[in-house]
Amino acid sequence: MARIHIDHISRVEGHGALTVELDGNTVRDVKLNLFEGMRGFERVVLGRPFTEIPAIICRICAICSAGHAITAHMAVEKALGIPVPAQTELLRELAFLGMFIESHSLHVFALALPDYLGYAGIADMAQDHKEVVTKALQIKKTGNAVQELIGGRAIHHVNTTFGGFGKLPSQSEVRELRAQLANCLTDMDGIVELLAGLSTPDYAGEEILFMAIRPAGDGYGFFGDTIVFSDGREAPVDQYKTAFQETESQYSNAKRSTVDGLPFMVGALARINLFGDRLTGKAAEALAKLQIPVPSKNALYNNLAQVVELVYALERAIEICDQILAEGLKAEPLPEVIVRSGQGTVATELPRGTLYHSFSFDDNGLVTAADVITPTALNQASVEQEITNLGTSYAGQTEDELQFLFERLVRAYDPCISCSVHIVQVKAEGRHTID
Amino acid sequence: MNQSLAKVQNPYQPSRAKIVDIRDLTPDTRLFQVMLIDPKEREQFTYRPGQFCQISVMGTGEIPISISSSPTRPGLLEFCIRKVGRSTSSLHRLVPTDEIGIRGPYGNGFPVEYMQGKDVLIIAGGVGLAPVRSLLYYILDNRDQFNQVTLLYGARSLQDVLFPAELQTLEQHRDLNILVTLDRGDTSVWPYRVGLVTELFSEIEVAKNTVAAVCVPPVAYKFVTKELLAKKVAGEDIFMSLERKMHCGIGKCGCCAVGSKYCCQDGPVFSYWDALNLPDMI
Amino acid sequence: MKAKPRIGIYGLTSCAGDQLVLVNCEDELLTILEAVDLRSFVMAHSDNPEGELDVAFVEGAVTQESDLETLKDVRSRAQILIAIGTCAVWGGIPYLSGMGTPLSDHVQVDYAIPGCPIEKTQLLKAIASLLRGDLPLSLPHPVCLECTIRENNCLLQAGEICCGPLTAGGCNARCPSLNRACFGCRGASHDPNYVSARQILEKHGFSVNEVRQRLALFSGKAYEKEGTQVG
Amino acid sequence: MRTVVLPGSNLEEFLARLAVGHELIVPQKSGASISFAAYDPSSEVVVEYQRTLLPPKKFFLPPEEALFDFAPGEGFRQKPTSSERRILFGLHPCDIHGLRRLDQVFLEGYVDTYYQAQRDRTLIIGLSCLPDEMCFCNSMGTDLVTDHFDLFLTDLGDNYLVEIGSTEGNDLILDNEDLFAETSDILLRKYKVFLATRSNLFEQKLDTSGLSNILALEWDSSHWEETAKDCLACGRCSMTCPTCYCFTIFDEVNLDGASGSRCRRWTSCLYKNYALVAGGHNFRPSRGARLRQRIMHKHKDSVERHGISACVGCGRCQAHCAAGINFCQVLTSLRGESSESIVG
Ligand SMILES: Cc1cc2nc3c(=O)[nH]c(=O)nc-3n(C[C@H](O)[C@H](O)[C@H](O)COP(=O)(O)OP(=O)(O)OC[C@H]3O[C@@H](n4cnc5c(N)ncnc54)[C@H](O)[C@@H]3O)c2cc1C
Ligand code: SF4
Ligand code: SF4
Ligand code: SF4
Repeated sequence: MARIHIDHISRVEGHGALTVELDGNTVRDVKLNLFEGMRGFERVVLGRPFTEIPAIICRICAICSAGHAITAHMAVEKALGIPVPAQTELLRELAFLGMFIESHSLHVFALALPDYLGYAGIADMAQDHKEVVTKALQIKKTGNAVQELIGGRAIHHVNTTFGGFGKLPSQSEVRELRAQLANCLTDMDGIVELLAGLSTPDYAGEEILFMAIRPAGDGYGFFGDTIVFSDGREAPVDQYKTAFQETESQYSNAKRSTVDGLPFMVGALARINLFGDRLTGKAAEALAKLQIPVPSKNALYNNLAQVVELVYALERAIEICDQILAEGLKAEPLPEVIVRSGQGTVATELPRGTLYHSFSFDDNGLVTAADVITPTALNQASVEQEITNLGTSYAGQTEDELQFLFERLVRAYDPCISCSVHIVQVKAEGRHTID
Repeated sequence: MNQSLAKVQNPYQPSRAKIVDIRDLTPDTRLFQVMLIDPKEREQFTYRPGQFCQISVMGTGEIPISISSSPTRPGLLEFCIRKVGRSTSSLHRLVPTDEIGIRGPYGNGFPVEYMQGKDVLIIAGGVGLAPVRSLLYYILDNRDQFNQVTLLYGARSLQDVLFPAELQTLEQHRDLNILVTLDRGDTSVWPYRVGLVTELFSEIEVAKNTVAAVCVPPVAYKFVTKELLAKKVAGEDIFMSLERKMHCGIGKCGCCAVGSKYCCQDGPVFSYWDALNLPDMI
Repeated sequence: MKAKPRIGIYGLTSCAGDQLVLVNCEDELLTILEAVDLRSFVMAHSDNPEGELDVAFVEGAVTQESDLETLKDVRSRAQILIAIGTCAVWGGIPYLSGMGTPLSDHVQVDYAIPGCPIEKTQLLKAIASLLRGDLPLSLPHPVCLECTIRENNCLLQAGEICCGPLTAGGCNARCPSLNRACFGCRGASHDPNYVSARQILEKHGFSVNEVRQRLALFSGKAYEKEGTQVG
Repeated sequence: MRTVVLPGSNLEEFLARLAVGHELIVPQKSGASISFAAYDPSSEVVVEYQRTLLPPKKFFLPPEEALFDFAPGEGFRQKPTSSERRILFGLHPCDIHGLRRLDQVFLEGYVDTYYQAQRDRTLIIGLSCLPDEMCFCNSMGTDLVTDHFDLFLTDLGDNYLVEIGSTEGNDLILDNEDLFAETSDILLRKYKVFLATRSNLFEQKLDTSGLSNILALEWDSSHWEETAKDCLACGRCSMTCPTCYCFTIFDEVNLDGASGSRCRRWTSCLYKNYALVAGGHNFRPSRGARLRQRIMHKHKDSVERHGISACVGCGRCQAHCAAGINFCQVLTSLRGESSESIVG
């Protein structure tokens, strides 16, 4: 029996190990161990005022920090009944798009593309593909610029607050940003051509079960109220606890999620599979060019799905800038917050998949219960299943080749391990606040 | 207030200088011989014992360092630098022919004219020997202008003694009385003793007409001046070279202020009388 | 030509934000990668030869045995060890939950770059100094210096829980400049006066508990040391 | 002194004209505070204000500035200073006195060429003001100015009385003659009334007689540590003070590890590392010693060194102290302590 062990998966965020046991041509066992240390967010948030929740929770992860911060704000607003003006929603969406642009370009170009082209990392790749790398870095930088402008900082936003923002961007700043975004969109044309020419290794498998939030309205997007599975199941977001099941893992610091025992995948590929038909403009063109098979049997296509979303995010961000430039921004007073008890659950789509935030507060606005489920945790079972499929297809290969393929597949999921293990799930009793 | 004042030279801009030689003195202290690159600047550069320069390693920063050579021996400037932090470490990484920046000389220096015809008692501790070395050579080169000259010098251990060979030569051939004491270590070697620098006072006679020059670590001034006063040296005849944080060296940045005085301009040499007036001077 | 400095970048338990800040130096990244001999950066690179290091940057708090092993191993191989990010410098949020400790509890830290996350400008200046062979300069001022220079009205004075006076400067007063009170994400300043800050806030009507929770959020360790003597 | 009259309704036009050919700086609203900033036609000039957050020193000694660049083999390169004429409009008497204090530091002895270049290119147009509860310039003798300005405007209701302090100031009047009128007797009388009314409005008072002597005697007072218990060591009092000028110098190096710039940045004697030297010796180890330094420097050391107090009574330090430290009160209680001890 052969055992393949990768003790520290590289080019992913956080610390993960993978162990695959092969018996002849069958994969016996797959264990993805997300061994990032626990930071005990659960102990910190409990008993804390609602005002501090977003700032603490967003520290779960730097890469999807904006997603955590905004989702937490939304969950608190829902719990306390804080009204959110349309302008705030629009700017939040823009900040989300900035996160998508940054995160997807980082993952596609710096972390995954070296796999396609045969390099150890972006540094080596830059030697031979300076132009692509330079353009890619510019796109990534623009994603950060969006977040800087709206969120006040690229990582761990500080400008977002309940119902609004500390300070609104000026028209000239938005104009400047739009110009940058437009350049990036142009650069994406060539990049899509390049990527369309690259082949994705194929492997045998069943159709993958996907989950995503249905975008509000008719278009593509990352906010909504309904959980949708690719086999047709649906559930309202606030019933997420019964929509799928979480179980403790013996070997990993993250929990595994399944629906009726079936693993499911979240993230770009899930969204494209479920709602790709809603894309228009250059994003729709990119989807056609990149020929992502729908329905998908191959999780490696997640990388290309991210490219499509990158084009979408740039296009949509430009659209929002245009709207702001046409209509202007109004300095609105922040809504008054009435402190009270309540419970709020919100799910949003982050670059790596669906994020669930659910918080309960007592009469003083102090946290009594908190639950955070992150995309990478949701994906854990799916990764293991797809590794099994991949390992079975390539069983004859050398150990090195297998190791490379396995690592590549884990990476295609763009796991964010910090997120996955810092699950905040607490019951009120038996915990104490710090003093 | 907008009439144009006469244009003057930028006082923050260093002159370029080349390191000619570097000698290891102790495990953490080196002597740097430095030459100003511009011949005109080299010619015009005059100074007094006890004055200091702002020395730059460009990219690291600028620090005040006493001139350790004597104006009586023009040409090369010598700086004796102990490695204690960022800039001094950076200086210690340099090699001969490397370039540094120099501004100065700054400060008042020791009152050598006032010392003429008197006994001179010099008390130094650790790297405090650097500025008084300048004074020592100045006195040597004008030996007949001064009376009895004594140096009391304290170092941490034998290997921390700066210029041991020089001191020995001076003591034997030049009519100087030199006593060296170590915090710890070997006492069998002449002229070393073990103990604090203040303990050396018991071994010397202090004549009426004595002027003292002191450069010791900050905490030691109180003890040294006490001994001097006990030996009946007048407060205004005790000259101390003090250390303060300095950035500009020219009385602008405010960091070295001691009461109404600036250590960089009105000092670094102050009399004991100044210290009495300005409570946080020593 | 001088040999390129051998650099390693490590993450213990953290959100990876500080490593990401380096990756976010889009304009400088390639220049930096040219100038150094990158020996380890697992987050961004597959082929990591490790070995002796001139400089190691370590992010995150020590929360588990494997973190400690990594840290000790890196320390034994590195000439200079630099803590990056408030978790590494102060323990950050893991410290508050009682699950993590800062690097300096376990090994000698030669220089600390605080921040949650660290500021790009400070990181770049630090790298530039290290390329010269110098330790980076430390910033001795609290957030208030930059806040005042930006001519913001004082939020603490206006009655908000602003941690600016207790917090290490270097962020150019990001939050107060957006009308948002400082959360103290850069950790304690050189000279935090927690006792006075607490009295001021209590005068403004905040509860002892609220004030404590906020002031200790990112640098609980400093708060415990300095801030618990009174009240 | 030659005086003219500027009808209030002409001020806007006067400023608009000054902005042509000059870099014009005026007090404006920025967020919740008032600050000196570049004028543009849409600027809302604030003519009635107590104090800007930062004093005008920021235009002469910027919070942070590069002194020169360096590169291996290339020596030092100083960025050329703009020689464009600049007008600072709306300075109150205390701020003009503040600049005088800075002049003493930066133009006497070694001349600070950076400060000098900014000073040389700048004209000062002063503006009268009314005090609030933090102002005590009349105690410091800085409530009026007779020189160190090019023009000084006193608001007398419908008109400004304009004092002319220099030939260049005079030129500004001549170039815009149509906007000005001759001074009248009525206006002079109004001016006197204004002065009398204004001096009655001061609530904050500081008895400065013998202050530096008293401070010298109170070196060891327990007041210093007592007051410093509240001090947050934030440095805001120094940054906002028109006469605090301390700075540090440091190098900023580029990613080539060799070229870069030498810079300076404001600092404060309230910071712990201010008097810390290599080896760990701190000449002012306690917060009390540092707070004492700030007060001594203003009210005693400066008097000894320059013959004049460095405090111009603008009230910024105490208006902006989040800890509520009122420097006038500290000084008053130090005086009180000394008189009590005689009584007792
Ligand atoms: C008038 C004068 C003469 C001196 N002469 C000598 C000498 O001949 N030989 C010698 O070895 N040392 C001398 N020193 C002390 C020397 O200046 C410090 O050791 C040096 O500044 C430390 O710099 P660093 O960057 O290595 O240390 P760090 O501790 O890294 O200092 C950082 C910065 O702090 C400031 N600083 C720290 N310590 C001092 C200090 N003691 N004085 C002034 N600024 C300081 C400097 O701006 C320096 O750049 C003298 C000091 C003064 C004031
Ligand atoms: S102002 Fe405070 S919370 Fe905001 S970035 Fe700076 S240190 Fe962090
Ligand atoms: S403003 Fe107040 S709290 Fe801040 S340093 Fe000055 S005296 Fe201290
Ligand atoms: S000490 Fe205070 S009142 Fe005096 S000039 Fe400075 S800021 Fe103004």
